[in-house]
Amino acid sequence: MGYSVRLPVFEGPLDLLLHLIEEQRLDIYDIPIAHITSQYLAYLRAMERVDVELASEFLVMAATLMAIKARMLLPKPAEAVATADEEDPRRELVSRLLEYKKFKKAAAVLRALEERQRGKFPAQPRRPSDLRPDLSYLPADTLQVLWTAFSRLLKDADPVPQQIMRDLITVRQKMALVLRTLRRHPGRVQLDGLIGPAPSRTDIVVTFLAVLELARMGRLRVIQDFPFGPVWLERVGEWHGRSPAAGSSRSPAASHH
Amino acid sequence: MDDHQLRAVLEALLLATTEPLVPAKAAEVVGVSAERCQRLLEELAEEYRQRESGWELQRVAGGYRLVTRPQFAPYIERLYRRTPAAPLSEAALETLAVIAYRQPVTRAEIEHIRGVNCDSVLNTLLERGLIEEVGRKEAPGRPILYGTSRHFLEHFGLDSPEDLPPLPDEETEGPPGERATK
Amino acid sequence: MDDHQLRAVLEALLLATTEPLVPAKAAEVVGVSAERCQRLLEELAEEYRQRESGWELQRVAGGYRLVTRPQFAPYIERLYRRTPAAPLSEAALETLAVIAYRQPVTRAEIEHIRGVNCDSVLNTLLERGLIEEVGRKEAPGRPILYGTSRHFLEHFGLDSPEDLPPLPDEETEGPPGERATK
Repeated sequence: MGYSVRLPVFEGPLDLLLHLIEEQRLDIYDIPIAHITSQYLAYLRAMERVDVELASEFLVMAATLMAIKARMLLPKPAEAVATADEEDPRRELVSRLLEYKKFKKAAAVLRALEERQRGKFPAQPRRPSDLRPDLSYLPADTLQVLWTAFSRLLKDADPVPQQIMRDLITVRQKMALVLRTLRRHPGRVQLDGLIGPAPSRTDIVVTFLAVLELARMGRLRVIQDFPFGPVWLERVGEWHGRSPAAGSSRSPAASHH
Repeated sequence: MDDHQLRAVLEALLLATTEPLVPAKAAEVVGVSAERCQRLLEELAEEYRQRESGWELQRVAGGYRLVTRPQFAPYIERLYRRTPAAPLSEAALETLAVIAYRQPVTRAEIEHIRGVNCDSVLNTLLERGLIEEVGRKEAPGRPILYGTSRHFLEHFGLDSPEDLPPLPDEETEGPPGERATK
Repeated sequence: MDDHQLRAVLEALLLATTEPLVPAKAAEVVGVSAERCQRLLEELAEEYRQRESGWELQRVAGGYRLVTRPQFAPYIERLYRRTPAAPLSEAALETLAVIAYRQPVTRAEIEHIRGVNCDSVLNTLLERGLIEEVGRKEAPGRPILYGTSRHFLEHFGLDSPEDLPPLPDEETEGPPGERATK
């Protein structure tokens, strides 16, 4: 087999074996084990040559294949002949391959469902502007409770290394930067995008505070479409190139138009 | 409140929320029966279909959600420079498939089927909210059991886990020795 | 593209954003004239009025925006406020405390402090809008960083997380064994 330039990537040893079997139209119920083993090893060697780090599972499977091959070559001891039929050394491997194949097909089904869904953009929620989530279920003394809970925790925990750093960039400077970024990008900007490629803890905090402040001032909206989803920022007020002239800048977001 | 008004209220609720609107929840908010809400939502879905709107009312995760019709995605992407969420990786899809069809399932069981370590892919799926811990298995070490989440249904546009197509070829596969032909 | 189709495209564009849709921009994306877009948007506005929908097309600052009709705001408000009345569990409070004082913080760091898995508790806090994702940590796996939400701060009249009351004896804390009392 000529695995020359482009090596396909496999999810694991089962994926690779399935590929070899299907590519050569082998019978999965009667795998020519010596043949498949040498193909499998050839692939591993090829991967090694291009310096791909293989997961250890690939090597474990290589050992398994060689063990099965050895067992199939062994002359059967006389007393085992009678039961030979029910103990095919390939049996377990085959059932694992069949099981895996089923889920591979199921994954393709999911892929198709996902693809269909990706073209459907959900409605962006329009909340009445004065709406806040109901936090009334928090007891009034929650701050006190938080404080107590945390100090109790600290007693049992290893101290967490705390870094205290001087601000390199102030919240106010960061606010200006955030506004500039939002002006340059129509629509939404992902929060992650505002934080540099290798942010310090301080940078993240400053960005966060800047965004909080801007949101409080009504200059941007913070949006999360679903729990754990990305956090988006959306400009409020000045838009479409119009300058953020005093007074007019906030009105489009408010619902009292 | 007559049907005409209730229909308008439901439309307002649909437009105002990102979560799929569950008929029972809408009913509670408005003070009418869940059955009536459900019926009117179905009527709305039909109306949007008939009218060939830019949107459709999708039934998903036990509720209803307004979504743009897929054929208009290119315009939305172009105007808002919005890209649909990145598709999941093959590893993530395989793992999700195992969880979806075998839930509740432990990490060891998933790894046995996939034949590779699934630690990091499970973390990714948890972080994206596609799966969740649903309990512990009564077995040595009490390993965590995983299942798909409500967000999983939303991501794939399914109303409930039962809507997944049946696992392919489940019934035709048999152990090697028991098959007569290939 | 006929008027019927163009109208559907405009609806899809309106649904997918809360920003006003400017006819000239829509026209550019679709490849038709701005006047035609403008005319069809006006027709849509009229249609929603006639039909007494839950929404209306609002003309605002040179564009058109789909908004819920004002008389339905109380229902929307009730939908959002329909939060579970159950008070937060001890586990949730502990987790919230860790996040409040250590933000931004990853799940692993929270779990290190609390000594237990925090997955479902984090979900609860996210769902209730008390915490949110605030970024990603530059570490293997780029884990999510959590912080308290704006609403959390507003509820307590705090300007920023720094305004939280200082922790007791923060500097005197040492590893467990070194403390005389609990």
